[in-house]
Amino acid sequence: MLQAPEITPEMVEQDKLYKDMGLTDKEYDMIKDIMGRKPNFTEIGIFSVMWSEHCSYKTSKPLLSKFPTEGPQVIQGPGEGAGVVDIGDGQGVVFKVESHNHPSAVEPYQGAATGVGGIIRDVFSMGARPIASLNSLRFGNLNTGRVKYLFEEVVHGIAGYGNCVGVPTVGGEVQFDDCYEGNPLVNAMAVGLIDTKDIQKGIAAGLGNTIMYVGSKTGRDGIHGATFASEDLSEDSESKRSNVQVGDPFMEKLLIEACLEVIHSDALVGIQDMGAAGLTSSASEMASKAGMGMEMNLDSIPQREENMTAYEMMLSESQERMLLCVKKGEEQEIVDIFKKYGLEAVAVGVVTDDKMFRLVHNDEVVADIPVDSLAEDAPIFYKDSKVPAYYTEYQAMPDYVPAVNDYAGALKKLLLQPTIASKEYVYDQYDAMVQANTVLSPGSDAAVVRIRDYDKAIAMTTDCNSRYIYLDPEVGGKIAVAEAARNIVCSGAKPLALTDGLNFGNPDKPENFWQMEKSVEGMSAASLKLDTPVISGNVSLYNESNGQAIFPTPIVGMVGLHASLKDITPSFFQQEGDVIYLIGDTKAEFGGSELQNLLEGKYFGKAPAIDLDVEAKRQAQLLTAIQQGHVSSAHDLAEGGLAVAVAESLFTNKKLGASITVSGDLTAALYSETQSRFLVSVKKEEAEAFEKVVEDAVRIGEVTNDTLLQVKHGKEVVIEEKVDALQALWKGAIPCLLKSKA
Amino acid sequence: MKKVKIHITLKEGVLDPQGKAVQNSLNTLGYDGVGEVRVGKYMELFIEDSADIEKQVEEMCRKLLANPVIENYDYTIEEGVTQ
Amino acid sequence: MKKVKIHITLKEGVLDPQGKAVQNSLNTLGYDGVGEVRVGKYMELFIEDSADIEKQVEEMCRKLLANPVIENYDYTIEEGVTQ
Amino acid sequence: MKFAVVVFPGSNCDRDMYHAAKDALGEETELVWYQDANLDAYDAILLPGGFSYGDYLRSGAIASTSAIVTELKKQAEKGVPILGVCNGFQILLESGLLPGAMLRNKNLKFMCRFENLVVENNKTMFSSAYKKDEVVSIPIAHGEGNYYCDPETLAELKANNQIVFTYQNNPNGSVSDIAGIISKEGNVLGMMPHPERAVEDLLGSADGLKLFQSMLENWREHYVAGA
Ligand SMILES: Nc1ncnc2c1ncn2[C@@H]1O[C@H](COP(=O)(O)OP(=O)(O)O)[C@@H](O)[C@H]1O
Ligand SMILES: [Mg+2]
Repeated sequence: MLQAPEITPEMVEQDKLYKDMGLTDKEYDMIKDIMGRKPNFTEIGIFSVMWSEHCSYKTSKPLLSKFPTEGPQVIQGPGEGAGVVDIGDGQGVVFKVESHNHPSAVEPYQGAATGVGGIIRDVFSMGARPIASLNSLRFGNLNTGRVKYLFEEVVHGIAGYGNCVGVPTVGGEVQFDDCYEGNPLVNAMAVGLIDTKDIQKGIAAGLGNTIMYVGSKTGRDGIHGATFASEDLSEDSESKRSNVQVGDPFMEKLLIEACLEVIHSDALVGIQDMGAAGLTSSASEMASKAGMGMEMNLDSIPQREENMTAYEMMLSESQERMLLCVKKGEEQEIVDIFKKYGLEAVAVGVVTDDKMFRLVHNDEVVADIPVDSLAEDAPIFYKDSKVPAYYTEYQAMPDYVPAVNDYAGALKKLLLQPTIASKEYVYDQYDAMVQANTVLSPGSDAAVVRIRDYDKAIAMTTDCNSRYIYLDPEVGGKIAVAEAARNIVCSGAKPLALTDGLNFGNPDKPENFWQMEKSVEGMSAASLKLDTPVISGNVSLYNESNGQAIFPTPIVGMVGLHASLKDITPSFFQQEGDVIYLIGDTKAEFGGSELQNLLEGKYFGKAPAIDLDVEAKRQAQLLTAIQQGHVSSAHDLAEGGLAVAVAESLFTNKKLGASITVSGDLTAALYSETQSRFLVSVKKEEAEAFEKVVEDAVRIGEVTNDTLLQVKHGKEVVIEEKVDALQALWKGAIPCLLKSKA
Repeated sequence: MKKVKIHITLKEGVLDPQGKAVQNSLNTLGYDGVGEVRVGKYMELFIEDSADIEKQVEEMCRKLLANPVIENYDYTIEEGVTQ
Repeated sequence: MKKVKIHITLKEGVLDPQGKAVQNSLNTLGYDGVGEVRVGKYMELFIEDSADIEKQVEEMCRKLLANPVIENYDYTIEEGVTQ
Repeated sequence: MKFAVVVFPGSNCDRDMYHAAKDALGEETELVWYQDANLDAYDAILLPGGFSYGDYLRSGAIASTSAIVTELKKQAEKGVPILGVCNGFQILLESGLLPGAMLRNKNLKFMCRFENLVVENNKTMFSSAYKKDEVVSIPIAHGEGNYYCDPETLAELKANNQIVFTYQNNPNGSVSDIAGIISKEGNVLGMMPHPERAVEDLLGSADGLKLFQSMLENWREHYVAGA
């Protein structure tokens, strides 16, 4: 381990040690200017983590500023631990997404587990009780031992942590494509419920107030983890393996309960979790936000290992730690609350008014940095952007026309595609019901959690079809937001706001930066149109392995509100005799489709088009129809098109069947991925009223009791399959891939 | 037939929440003298003898039994009784 | 300071789902010679020396560390390095 | 009737249990922190699910060494009904209030889903509102719910009719499909499935409510009607 005292500021400069920490020459010079001297080793370490993309958003900030972030429903937009939206009755919902991609690539169980722990801390540090978790995952195809291992262990890690802390994991998504083989994506979303009067801020205000530390002791875990997360994954990151931090969900559970008690104490001024860049980021951000400075005595930091240097302590990413600002003289009150849970709150510093971030270790000042330069004033870089050649080429291609002649066969193969197949293998391992509020658990379009004691509920989903975004980032960005909103609407809720997890490749490559730019533009346009402002998010760049970037994958996490429990609508057919409607017309759109993947093994051409006005209108009308009580079930059309959507609507154990009639080109009718479409079932007696509300609904068939899925083209039966048999394929696909020899 | 005894322990510096919980519990039970506790795994494998048995066991540990990112392993190979 | 090494193993007759899974994986990986596998726990305790240390360790095992319904335990007490 | 829900560090179904007794059943209920351990004032004791002490070492093991277990034993001897669900059941096993032990699920994975249970014995103070052999839908959520006991103990459980619930499709490998067992004296019930998660149709099933109703009815017969 590097020993800070042995390395002089001169050595840092001459040997360009800052480069190993991810800082450029230009950044080093900026730092020297700010300091008015050469920074020492500890100081340069502090800058390196605070100026990493993970903490400073130095390359993504100019893009993020394009997102619409305001609306009457927004109580807290981006900037705090998590955003907050209003759900009435003095209550707010707090949520955010966070990525843990690189740690999960290296140690999948702990990487995923600590990702869940980190995002849950963001939520309860706002003062909210965490009420649900979701996870959005991307892996390579399940045909190598390594990918299977990553997939199994990531899921295991999410379950291991989430189940233990008692937050139900209610939804998510998993997509499998080769581009994620060396660089899987693990994004976790946490949702909390708060009385808005209890909202906390991460500030260190009030001259002379005390800074307290609580939670796990600091070890050498994940040192340089934050900058590590912003580097390419190359072959030699294998040797960095010992960087990975280990989670302790039991400690987290104690912290949740203790912190939710502490927020009611008048002694508390501010509270923040120690996330990426641990003590450094939480402390400097809390001081900077309050317009104050801070002095910390590192000798009092609870330490798990011996002889830790200032550098190690400040950069450690040990998990399950919180930093509090407490009124001077009232520390004991805080100590006593934590004590009940067996936790020790320790005074480690004071709030100063000189706007400096000063650290003392062994009676020596080891760092003395203008605090704003670490947080608010971190530099911003404008990257070059360039249209990639592949995009120009794809746009010029004639429309892709797939050749299908065995329609039932194609449906079966689609149901076996792991991205479409049942994710029961995954969510069966998640406790989706703890807290006893889960109305719709994983397996539905959006998850629904009721708000106890009120006639209302919230809906949650994560979505992102990165294939479309790869083909056309702007259109794909719109679709990602629209799809999330569709899922919320299908469940009967009004979409409120979204959080995003922007996962991209190396932004220094202009083509990658262009993808970022365009997807953000598309997402912004859709969130403006659908009135779902962006209230929080996370950026993860450098998602590449061996020089190859992942598909641009900006994950959308969305939350909606059910005005009444009566509105909660399942995505499965409910009873025999219901009329089946398809909302929206269908064009032959196969670029980026699951059928293209199946037949060609790659994605090319144009992404499906989307008209946001049409999208908004259909969503609003469907929601009205649901709220007026006309709808039995609603499901959006996504990967695999109509055929897959109808099949999925039958995969409960209700012993139902469906008979539908389609027209026009059969391949398009069944498998096209045209956007803004919904599959809805309606009671016969509601049909007329339903049709009056939803303009673009076309009656295509009815729910039967013969447990068959039947598709007719005019009079001709083109598919007739037993639902049981289809369901068995769909359910068995992932377990079967996992069992087969690599 | 050989009996292989394998010990898998956490690498130094790696947090051991389980060990910590056991230590606290023992202290609470009145065993004040108990300091650090580390919890690992112990496995017994019965395996047919072969010339390269040592190489095989080494490989198994690396590939499957231990997680080299956070764990160390060591093993002994003994005469085993047939099961 | 003493270092106590404790082995906790499942009693004979108690099904070991983890051992079974490890055995299957090893066989799938091509290690056909691997027969039965049993997975247990291995703990290291650092404990202050005392006259009745053996009795204490015995007690800890019985009261907390092992569950006599399903597990056996044994231990060795060695000179430990101070942590 | 007055219920206590004992909260251990790491319990996470404590509030669910509280709401089941307080809101769904409608009886007086209190959350009791494990260190404030005097349970004399309660008519029944509920040990909730979760991960006491993170499930470290063995599920329920560390909790079973805490002082409140002595108190539980005292109340059990007095005949006070004690219900342990999931981690609560594991604590009852580890502390010897019920026989047997838990192993990891046969497939080594945590599982969360609704399961069909068969009511094997409806002549207990926890199951009298069910019919014998009634099939009820109650969720499970556990990683170590594979109940084990030696053949002699199993024979004894059977002989004394101590097996109260079994799984219709054994999900975890439990001996004899056991999902819940009762003490010989009939006042301590441990079960892995979560009746407190099945007390409202909105959440998928209300089949668990009858368990709490059984407790209430039996208490009334004993202490109210009899008085
Ligand atoms: N990683 C996961 N964690 C939890 N639930 C998941 C996960 N992946 C998929 N699911 C659940 O499986 C169901 C189907 O997922 P998906 O095919 O992505 O749905 P959709 O296309 O409607 O968004 C959803 O209910 C989703 O929440
Ligand atoms: Mg959907």
